[in-house]
Amino acid sequence: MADTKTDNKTKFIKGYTAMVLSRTLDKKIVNAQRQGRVGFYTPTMGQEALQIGAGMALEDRDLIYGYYRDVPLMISRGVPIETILNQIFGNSADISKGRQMPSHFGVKKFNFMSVPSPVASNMPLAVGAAYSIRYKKENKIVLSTFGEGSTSTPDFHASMNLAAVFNVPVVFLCENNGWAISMPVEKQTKVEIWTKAAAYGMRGIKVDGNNMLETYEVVSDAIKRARAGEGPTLIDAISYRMGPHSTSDDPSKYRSQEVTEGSENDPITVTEKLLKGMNYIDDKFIESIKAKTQKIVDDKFDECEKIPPPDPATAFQDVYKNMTWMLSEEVGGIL
Amino acid sequence: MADTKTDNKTKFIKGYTAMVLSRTLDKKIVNAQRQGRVGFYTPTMGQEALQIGAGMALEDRDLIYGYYRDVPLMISRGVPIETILNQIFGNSADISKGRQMPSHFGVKKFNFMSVPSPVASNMPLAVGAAYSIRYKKENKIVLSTFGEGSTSTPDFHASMNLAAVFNVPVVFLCENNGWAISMPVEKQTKVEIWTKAAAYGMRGIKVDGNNMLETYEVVSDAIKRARAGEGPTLIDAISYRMGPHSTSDDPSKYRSQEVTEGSENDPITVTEKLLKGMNYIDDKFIESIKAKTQKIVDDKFDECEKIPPPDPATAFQDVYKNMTWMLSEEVGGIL
Amino acid sequence: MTTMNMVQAINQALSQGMAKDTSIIMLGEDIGTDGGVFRVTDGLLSKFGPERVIDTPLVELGIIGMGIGMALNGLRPIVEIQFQDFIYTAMDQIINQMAKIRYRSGGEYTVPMILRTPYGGGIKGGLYHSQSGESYFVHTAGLTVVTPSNPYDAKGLLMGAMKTDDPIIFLEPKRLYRTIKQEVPEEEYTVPIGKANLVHEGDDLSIITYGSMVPTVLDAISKNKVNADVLDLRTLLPMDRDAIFKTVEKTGKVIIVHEAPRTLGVGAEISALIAENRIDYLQGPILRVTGPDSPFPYRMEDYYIPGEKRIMDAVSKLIKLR
Amino acid sequence: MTTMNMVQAINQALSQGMAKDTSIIMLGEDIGTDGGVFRVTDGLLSKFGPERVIDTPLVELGIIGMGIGMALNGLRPIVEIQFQDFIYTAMDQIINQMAKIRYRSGGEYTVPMILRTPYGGGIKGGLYHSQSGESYFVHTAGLTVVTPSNPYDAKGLLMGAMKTDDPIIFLEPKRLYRTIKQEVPEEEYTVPIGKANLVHEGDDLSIITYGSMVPTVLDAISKNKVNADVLDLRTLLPMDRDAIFKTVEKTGKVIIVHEAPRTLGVGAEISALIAENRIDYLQGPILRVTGPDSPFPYRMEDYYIPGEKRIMDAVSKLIKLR
Ligand SMILES: Cc1ncc(C[n+]2csc(CCOP(=O)(O)OP(=O)(O)O)c2C)c(N)n1
Ligand SMILES: Cc1ncc(C[n+]2csc(CCOP(=O)(O)OP(=O)(O)O)c2C)c(N)n1
Ligand SMILES: [Mg+2]
Ligand SMILES: [Mg+2]
Repeated sequence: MADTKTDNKTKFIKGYTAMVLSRTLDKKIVNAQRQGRVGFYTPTMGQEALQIGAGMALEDRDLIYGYYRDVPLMISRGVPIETILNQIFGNSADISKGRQMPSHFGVKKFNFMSVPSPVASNMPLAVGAAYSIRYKKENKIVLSTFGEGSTSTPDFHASMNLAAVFNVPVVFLCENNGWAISMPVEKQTKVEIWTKAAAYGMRGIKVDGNNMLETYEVVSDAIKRARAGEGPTLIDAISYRMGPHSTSDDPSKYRSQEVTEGSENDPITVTEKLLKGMNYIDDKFIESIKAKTQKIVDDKFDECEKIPPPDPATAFQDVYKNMTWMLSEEVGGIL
Repeated sequence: MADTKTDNKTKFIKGYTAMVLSRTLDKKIVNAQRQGRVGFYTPTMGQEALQIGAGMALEDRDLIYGYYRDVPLMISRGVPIETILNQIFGNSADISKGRQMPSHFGVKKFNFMSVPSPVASNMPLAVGAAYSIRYKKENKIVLSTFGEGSTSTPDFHASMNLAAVFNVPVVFLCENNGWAISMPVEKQTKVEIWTKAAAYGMRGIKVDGNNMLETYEVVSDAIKRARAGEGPTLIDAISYRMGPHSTSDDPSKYRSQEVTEGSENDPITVTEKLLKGMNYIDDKFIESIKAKTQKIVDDKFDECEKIPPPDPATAFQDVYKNMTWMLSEEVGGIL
Repeated sequence: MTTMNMVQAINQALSQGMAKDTSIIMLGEDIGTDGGVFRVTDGLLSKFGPERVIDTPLVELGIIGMGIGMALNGLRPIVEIQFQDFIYTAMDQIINQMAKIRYRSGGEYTVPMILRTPYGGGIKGGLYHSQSGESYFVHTAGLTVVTPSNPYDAKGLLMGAMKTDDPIIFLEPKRLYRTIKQEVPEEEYTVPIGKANLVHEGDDLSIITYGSMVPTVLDAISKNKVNADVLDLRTLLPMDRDAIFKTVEKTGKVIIVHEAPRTLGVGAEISALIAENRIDYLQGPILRVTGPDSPFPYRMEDYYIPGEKRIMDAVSKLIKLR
Repeated sequence: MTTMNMVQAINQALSQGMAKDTSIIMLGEDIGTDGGVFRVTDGLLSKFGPERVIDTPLVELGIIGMGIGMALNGLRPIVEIQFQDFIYTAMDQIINQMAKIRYRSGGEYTVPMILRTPYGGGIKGGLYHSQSGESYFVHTAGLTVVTPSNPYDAKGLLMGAMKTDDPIIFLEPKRLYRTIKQEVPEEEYTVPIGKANLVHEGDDLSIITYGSMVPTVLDAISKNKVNADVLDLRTLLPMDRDAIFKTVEKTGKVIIVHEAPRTLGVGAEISALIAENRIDYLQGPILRVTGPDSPFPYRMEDYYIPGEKRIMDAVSKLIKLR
């Protein structure tokens, strides 16, 4: 018991630290974008607790099929912030070689599948990966994330039904931040997202996504079931998109801000209160971790910003294993 | 009361007569296909009660967005069997000018929208038509039909959610015949079809699709609600595909026949028993109507078979309102 | 006359069209309250109300399918797809439904609708916010494919499209949304669909292009004093064959410029039409200056989109001949 | 050597491939118990079991998406789409996922998978069971597009595809499934992807074709004693440019034959490649004999599919020159 308690303490403090890092990085990137130092970004502010809660429940070997708003999840998995920043800059150190728009990450080493823009289109892939896990008798599960707006898509429907029919080890985590750009969830669909699971004979469950601990519990349970061959779960993690949809978006056109930084529904506030209540952290710790983190983020940002762009020639590689004659010829005319 | 009873008697006998006509025509076409006189067909045997029950609940002005297995529905609507047969032959009297494969009907005069092959693809159109009905303040509803296998498609999901969100006057009739070619419904999805409605905040209801009267009641109720602005309903009408999927299919490869003609689950047997029980019909009537119908079908079939094919030039019209120069040129080289 | 950019011109066309014809109705993601992610539909919701300017759930095939159903029942829907890159989720509705209903119903049912969508690179959108997928539509009989290269054409072509009885794919070169300002008449007018526009005249060679590449081509030839015909196709399906042949007959030297990948890009069809019908007039190879056969990169987008250097390389090659 | 039709040859390739490589796994509608609607997968379920021969629910985008996910995690899935006409429901998965994952992940993730599907007319299938949609794929960088014209090639190309590390669209000309029987080796062999096949030699002109049209072209020229090179492309993306140029250099007269609609059909790209690179060798126009720019009709399919008359009209036109 004592051990579990110590374990939990370490784990939750680590989670909180990851939240602070996520938030600090998020604000840094958003500010840098306003200064023209970054091209584009989809802020994650407000979704830290649910992503990190979920991340804590995963094993390193598990596969993630995420979406464009998953920086905290990556951080909780241990992806270095340089990796994230290099993608944001699309510089020559970027794993995806400067090809993808910022926020479209992919880090195979951390089993974080490359993110596409068409929403929910990673979901059917997650189901296939989960099928192959079982086929190959690997002890892994797949976590697939997406927004609540994405539940309206073809890919959501296909994936839910296929995952249920084939009973594969996948956990669907709906990051329900209440908005799909300007569309509130109430206009997206008439029901609560978690209730949609029943239409596929799948377990569906709602969780307070502002509560890292609760999310951790619920995701852990779903993962345990998936690992035991008991099939997929849809988790509806309720949170709020505190930022704009993206740095190109102006939310004042369509909503009034309901959760602001530091307010009682800010997941960071919630977590601080929880962990303070458990006597895991105190104000001094909070202050020092925030200051330390800010310094790290500032430094890393400057470092990564200085990395030169990729060699233009690399922009046209990896279309196939071997470059086609057409592309060689075309690239010859370009470079 | 007496009036309703007489009304019902007339209506139900008409329904039964339509069932006999459907069945007779169905068998005629299937046999003719075996003799090489027809190119292709999707038999409707087993789905007469539910289609005709639904057809009886509609007003002529209502719109139907159906699928390729809806001959009984067309018959119940009063579409002449010549119209059906001419489509089957793709002859010069065919409304769709010999362009569509048999079973892909379309008769604007009877508000029966032209049927595409990609399953469920008519459903989003039905939702749009229903929206436009409300927008134009027309007193109509839309009936959209599809098989239970089609509930796995993107189009089903899109249509269910949009219809619910916009609360439009559409009734979705799932003709649940238990099979999607070789795929039994149990392997198509883990739940009963009608329960899927809840995932969209829509009313869902199951009905014995072998019972014309019950189907009539249930569809009538759904239509009444739709007409009153109370929104869409998903009806799961349970029946059995007594024939092969199509004349190209050999069901013995994947199933044993569970309902045969004249057996107690044959909807015609069911209806005869019901109407006999109500003293609406008797054996003599049954015998005579069957004989009469056979004669009509045989005659009409021979008549329509004799109608010459369309003028080849017509095969390339109606791509646009005005033929493009490319097509004129191409057709010039063909004819 | 007012000076307008393309966003304003399209907005005005929509506004005037809807004011006049109540059968015109709009659907799309974020087109209402938000006014569209590119602000093209700004203000329309308040003018025409939520029954006519419909914010939809996130499902392209559903909203295109709904549009088709509306068109079948007497309306003239205009559907906005947020980025052309996302349209593939609705491809079956476009190819198998929208494009084929008139035909398959023997002409009984028709689909007068417009599908508007921004396309092309130049906004640092990477793989999924930069595609030029016009070929997928141009290969699809039953569709009409239109793309303006300036505000005047944008308004005029769109007003023309609103009066057309067949489905139209209206491709908006997003890079030009705000870069060109032009005098645009306040009153209604139409630019005919199916007719190309000779935007520059010259004798030495012909450059055939459209949409986003037109200003690039015009800049390149004016900067380098190239004496060229520049043909802006405006409609990609059906193409204005006569205008193409006329300039080929005149100059005998052809360069085709587009941003989409080369293999089976629209340039392939232009080239094939010429090689099939006007080969005797040619004084050199038909050159294509296009996007490469690869996805669209984020950081290196200026290498992807054809620019002055590549256009001038092709010009030099042809000028040198004879 | 055994005499086989194309269905048997493909079945044998699948069976041999799966026996050797347990990472090969199949998914599709009705491919298991039923053995596929064209019986191509007959017997594979009983040989390899339901874990490897998977009967799926009715959702093309889902099964293609699942295939991609399997490929990402080390398998080599083969997905069957019942008719090519229905593939558009999965177009986003094909264009935006399957074709772009290697690229967008910087080469970290790859998608070794095969998407098999029957295409083309000739079975009285009307609008939705007859389409030749190869252009949609050939325009999509990242895909490899293959189509055999005979049982020998079908087996060899498929065995080659099973060893390829990028996604392959394997188009099976359904009209030829059972019409041609041929000696096919029992043992494994591969036909190289990316290489065309000169199936007939002659000096007067070149006919470039592929898939379903190859036998029609061969019949027409043999019946009419035409002294032509006939090039069977076999791979449509990337095309065998060298083979195309070689025959053009030899004869100077080119006819392209395919069943897909003309506008932006594969013929457009062939023609454009020639007009761009070998125009000096041409002794006449590059002619295209193709399906018309319309949907595919049921009753009149023989008018749609190019036949002897139209091929010979083009031949006569070119032969007359000089
Ligand atoms: C298929 C598709 N259609 C449209 C878009 C444009 N788009 C990007 S994000 C977004 C809203 C997504 O909302 P949600 O799924 O709730 O995720 P969130 O952004 O709120 O995290 C839209 C419409 C897209 N990326 N993909
Ligand atoms: C999108 C699509 N995929 C595949 C097919 C091939 N196909 C035709 S009917 C059918 C089964 C449909 O089953 P269901 O919806 O239950 O209708 P039923 O035929 O049983 O009446 C399939 C797979 C198709 N027509 N459309
Ligand atoms: Mg959201
Ligand atoms: Mg069924």
